[in-house]
Amino acid sequence: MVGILETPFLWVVATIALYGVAYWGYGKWIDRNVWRSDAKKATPAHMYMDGVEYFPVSRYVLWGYQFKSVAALGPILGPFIGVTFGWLPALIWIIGGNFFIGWLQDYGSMMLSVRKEGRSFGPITYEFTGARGRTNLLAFVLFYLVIISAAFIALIATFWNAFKGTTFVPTIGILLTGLLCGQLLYRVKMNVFAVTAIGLALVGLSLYLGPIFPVVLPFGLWNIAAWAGICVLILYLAAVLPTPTFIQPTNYIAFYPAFAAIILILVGALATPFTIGASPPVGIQLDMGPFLTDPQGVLGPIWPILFVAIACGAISGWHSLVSSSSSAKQLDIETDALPVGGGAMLSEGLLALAYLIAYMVLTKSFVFGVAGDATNPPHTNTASWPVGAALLVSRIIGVSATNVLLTTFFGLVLVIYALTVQALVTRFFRLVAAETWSEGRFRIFGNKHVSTAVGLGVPWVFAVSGSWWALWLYFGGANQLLAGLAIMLISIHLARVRAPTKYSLIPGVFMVVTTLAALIWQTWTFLYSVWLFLQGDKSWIVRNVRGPIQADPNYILVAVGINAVFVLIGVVLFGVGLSMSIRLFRSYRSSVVEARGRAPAAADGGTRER
Amino acid sequence: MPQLLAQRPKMRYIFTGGKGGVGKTVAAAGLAYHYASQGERVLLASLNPVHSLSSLFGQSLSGGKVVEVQGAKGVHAVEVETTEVVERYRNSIRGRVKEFLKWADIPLDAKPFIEIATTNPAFEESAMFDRMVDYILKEGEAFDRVIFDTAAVANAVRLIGLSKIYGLWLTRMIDSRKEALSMRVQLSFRKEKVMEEVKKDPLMADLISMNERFEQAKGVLVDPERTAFFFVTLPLALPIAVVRRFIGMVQKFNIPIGGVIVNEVLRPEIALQEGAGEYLGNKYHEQTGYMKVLYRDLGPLVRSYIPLYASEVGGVDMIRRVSEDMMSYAPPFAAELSGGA
Amino acid sequence: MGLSTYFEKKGDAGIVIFAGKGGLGKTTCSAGLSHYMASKRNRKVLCFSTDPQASLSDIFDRDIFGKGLISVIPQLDVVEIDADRRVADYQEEVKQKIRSMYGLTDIPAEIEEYIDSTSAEPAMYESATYDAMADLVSTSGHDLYVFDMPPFGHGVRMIAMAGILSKWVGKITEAREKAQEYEAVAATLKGAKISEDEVLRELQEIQTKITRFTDLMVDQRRTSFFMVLIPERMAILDTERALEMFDALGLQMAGLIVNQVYPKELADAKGGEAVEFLRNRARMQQKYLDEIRSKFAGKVVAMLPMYPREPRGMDMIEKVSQDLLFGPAL
Amino acid sequence: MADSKDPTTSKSRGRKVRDAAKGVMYGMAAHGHVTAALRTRMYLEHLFMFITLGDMLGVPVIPPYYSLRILPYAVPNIKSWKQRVFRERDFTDQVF
Repeated sequence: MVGILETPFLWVVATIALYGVAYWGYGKWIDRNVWRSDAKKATPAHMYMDGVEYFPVSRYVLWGYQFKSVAALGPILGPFIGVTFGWLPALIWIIGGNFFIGWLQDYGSMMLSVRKEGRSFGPITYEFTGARGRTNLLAFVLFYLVIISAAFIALIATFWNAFKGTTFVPTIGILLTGLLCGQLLYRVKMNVFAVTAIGLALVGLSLYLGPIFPVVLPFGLWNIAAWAGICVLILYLAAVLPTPTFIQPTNYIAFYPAFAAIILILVGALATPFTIGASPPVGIQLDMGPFLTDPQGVLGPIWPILFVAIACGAISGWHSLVSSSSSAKQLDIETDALPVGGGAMLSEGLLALAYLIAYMVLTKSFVFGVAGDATNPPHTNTASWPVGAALLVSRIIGVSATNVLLTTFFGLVLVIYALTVQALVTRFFRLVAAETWSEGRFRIFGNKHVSTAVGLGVPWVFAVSGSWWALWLYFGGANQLLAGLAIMLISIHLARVRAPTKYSLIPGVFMVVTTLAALIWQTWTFLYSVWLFLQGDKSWIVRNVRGPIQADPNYILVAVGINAVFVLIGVVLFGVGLSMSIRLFRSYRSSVVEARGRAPAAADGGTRER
Repeated sequence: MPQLLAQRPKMRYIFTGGKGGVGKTVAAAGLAYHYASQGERVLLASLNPVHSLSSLFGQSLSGGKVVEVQGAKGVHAVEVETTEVVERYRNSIRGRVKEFLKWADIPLDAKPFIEIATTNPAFEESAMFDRMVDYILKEGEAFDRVIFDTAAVANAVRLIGLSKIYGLWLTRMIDSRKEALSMRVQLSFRKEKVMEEVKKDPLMADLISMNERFEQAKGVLVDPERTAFFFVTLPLALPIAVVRRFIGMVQKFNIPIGGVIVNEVLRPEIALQEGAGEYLGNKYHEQTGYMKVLYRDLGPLVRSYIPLYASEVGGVDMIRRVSEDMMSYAPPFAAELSGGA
Repeated sequence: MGLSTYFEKKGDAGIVIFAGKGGLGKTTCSAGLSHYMASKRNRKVLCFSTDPQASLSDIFDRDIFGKGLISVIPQLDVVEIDADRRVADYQEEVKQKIRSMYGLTDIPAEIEEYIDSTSAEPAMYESATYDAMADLVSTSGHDLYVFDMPPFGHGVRMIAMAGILSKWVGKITEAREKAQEYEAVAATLKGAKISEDEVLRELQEIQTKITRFTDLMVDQRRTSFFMVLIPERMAILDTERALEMFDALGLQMAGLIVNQVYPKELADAKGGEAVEFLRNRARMQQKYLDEIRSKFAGKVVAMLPMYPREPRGMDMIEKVSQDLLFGPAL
Repeated sequence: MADSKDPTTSKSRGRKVRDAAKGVMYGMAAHGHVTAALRTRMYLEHLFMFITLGDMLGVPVIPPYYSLRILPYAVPNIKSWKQRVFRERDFTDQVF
């Protein structure tokens, strides 16, 4: 039996309350005193209205769009690694991080872009740090995307492999449905409701078929590699087909199950106290108290690791791209930036919380695995989230927590999240590649198919060789660093218009320092592993890799090679990130100096740039 | 004719035009041969879409290169080719289309569009004009005279008149290009870089240089000292009507008119002699009738005559004969008519 | 036995084209055939030329150029297209449309300039001519069209223009349709209703007109394409060249017409210098006639004599038409 | 396009909420798709306009004879078309 205090209920309530303060208190204050948003000032959406990129959209629509675009896999897997340090630190970071940094970044980058004629990050970086700075950003983003891809491909493969292979058929089902819906919309010109209905029916069907036709690959240790291969092929198609005919319809149709999952889990988490007495009890299980110290000792110190492990939900750099790339161009009035940018991020915080709870209600051994247990080896139980989620939800819809449809459903949601985001990332990589190698000797890499192949092939190698949490931490590091950089850009702008900067500068510095530290740590881990190997200790080397390479002693040199490669990645990410940060700090300093020179008439929210 | 040539020693650019089949090419060749026989270097350039120099001289002069005509010292001939110029135009346009489609992510193949955008039949004509200008401003420099055998008169006049038409067209092109480029700069975030690109915009360069050259060419083409346009006609109603119709047009473009050359004139001593039969007789009378009309309308402009020969004009020897007759021959009725005029 | 046999075999042609080097008698033939078909075969004939040299005006001996459809004899209308004029009218039409569409008293300067300057666009002239032809053929409702084609080079360009323009219209229509597709989806997703695209409608109109015309032009069954030449070396050489070009454009030659042929007997007439002169000419011609026979074996469908008088005016045309249709062939 | 703008006209509270909810759902489900479709359409239109009215950009393309038939419909869009064609885009503009 568990009492209400042992359920996550109060934490949910507390978080909601604190986020409320963040929004109506801190948020409004920043909006009024730092950015001085002005509903009367013309936004880019009106200034450059062209009905395509620039056009005003209601705050509700935009909120939905922003939320959908930012809330994906991050809040699910971040906490999964986060809880390694116990659920309380994770919880605190999700609350505190979002309170002081997360929403501020999303909102700030949106405002910044709005004040810069809807320019996105590339151009703004160019303005603040010059051509070199932009090239630097380009390089950073390039690696960033490779790492994301690696992490996501690895995850998708793992998910297909897990859940007794029940998620593959539904995934394909959804993809085909997406394709079909595309055709129905474009060729048949069918009414959207009809399309949706058909689509959802088919999704339901494929979900139902999943457990009936589980797909289990026969390659044993090579399974992951094979799954990753399949995933890459699908993504390749998604990248070369025109977005509106495949990716977009798929996103559209995939949205509904994902949305359902969110609602169910939120309600489930809130409902926990009222389902007391159920068995197995739905209470905070993660035994040994709220604090843990990295049971497997693979991750490293809580600072900086936790802060890069939990990205979306606390803060994520990806969001700054969303905010500035599209939302800012469609913001109707400046005062919408807070609800859209900030609101969406805080809501995602709640999501992260709910997902964290999905782990909290499981047992430690289940989440972290048990040494020597083949079915659940240490730190690989990616099935935790679906199971936890199922447990929460089972109570409110009154089915067994082990109901296979339920777990399959959540597993599927997981895969679809990863897949849809990854499709986007792959396409983005293609564009960046095209930009980087548009001319010159390596023009070939600018080619649509070549760049896509590279953007998937290289990540595939990492995905199948490196242990996925290693990848995840690199991804987190890069992603959070991007966030730091975004906040620095914001601070520079504020400095230039002589608005108060400390509220963004401090978080900015914190993020930059933390993430750089994390990157060093990661790099060091791999370097250290290699060094140990040279001392004759193979354990670390093996630990950093996965699959057959991990198992088969003949592959030991390959393993070493992989470790070495990961060292390189780390060095590059760190190097590029560091130089970018330095440029930004320099630019910030000069901006402050230069701003002081100007009449103190500024702090007008930036009109003086125009 | 000799008097005219004497009056206009500096006449360097000579055009022949007229209704199809009246013998523009023959007349042009004749003139060329005449100057050459004076020991000058003459360039005879055919601007016809379908060249006939080769067939006239009975030797291959095609290929777009200037070659000296065998057996006619000093006469250099070229059948002007436009392919290269056209290709250049097309490439510079291709470049622009690609630039447009940089970020474009379109569900259909852009190539055919680029193809279409770059197949503009006008290119042929403008290229031809371009080459003509070249021969006037560049290659022509190496010669004492440049004689152009143009297409049928309407097109000939059009072709020359292009210096005016293109003037308009090009200035507009240049203006809109300017606007376009300034917009690019204004809407770019990498001002310096774009500024650079804009500075060396190949298309702009092309347009401007064309314009300049056309301006120069115009200067030459309207200078009565250096340029003359000759109408070639037959002593028949239709060709004369054409001349009458187009002489005004030529003046509108203020292209200096050299005069009219009458081709295939029946010699009375042949046509009217004993036993000639009424066939030739009729023809001759018909002819004189038309000549009257011609004289009535543009008498003073009639410069020279090419008799109708017993055999078709072709080969260098015939050309020699033509050139001689052009300079010397005048049918008896000419005197009385011009006297009467 | 002249063109008549050809047309008996051929049945009712839709278009007859006379092409050839300048001044070899295209116009004469066009006039002759039109006259015959109209007066003797009682077909509703339209004889037209795009040549600004207005030869039809000359041969029919009245001012036709740019005057629209002129009926010279019952059943026979003649047109000489004045492209420059057409361009001007067209521009005014467009301006008017803009004014009425947006209820403007005067058009934005930029747009107006643009429209005006298009007349300077070098290919505007051809396009206009082409469009005029297309209009005539697809709307005027005659049952035989006789086309007196401008001299080779420009004739070729005329036909090429057809190809390019129809391809152009086709392509942009495709682009437009695709664009509409996406527009429509965006609309449905937003629950807005899809507006039908006038531009597309406009394009389809143009498209149908062009295709109707080009189809007719290259339709072997309905179109007869004749080349006119005279028995002289240059004429033969040029004709050969031109043939290749037209072939490349998918225009197959139906037959050759040899013009300005001196009576054979002249070739071996006896007599003084004058006769010798004619004899030379005649002999020369015989030589080239043989060459034509061998080069274009079986292609020559008609021969016209060298008339003592330049063919001009109705009675002359009637005579020509007789020789053209029933005169001796090679 | 602006018909996705806040459609609340009546003051009624319930109505407002309903519209807001509709807006949010639309934003989450469809807005991305719509913008993507519109973007593709935009590029197709660029291609179209370029080939028909390309010489407005100082590029001598096919004769404008039939383009003039289209011009009247294009008149209102020409300005924004030029703007769109010439705005320098960055890779970060293309993420979504």
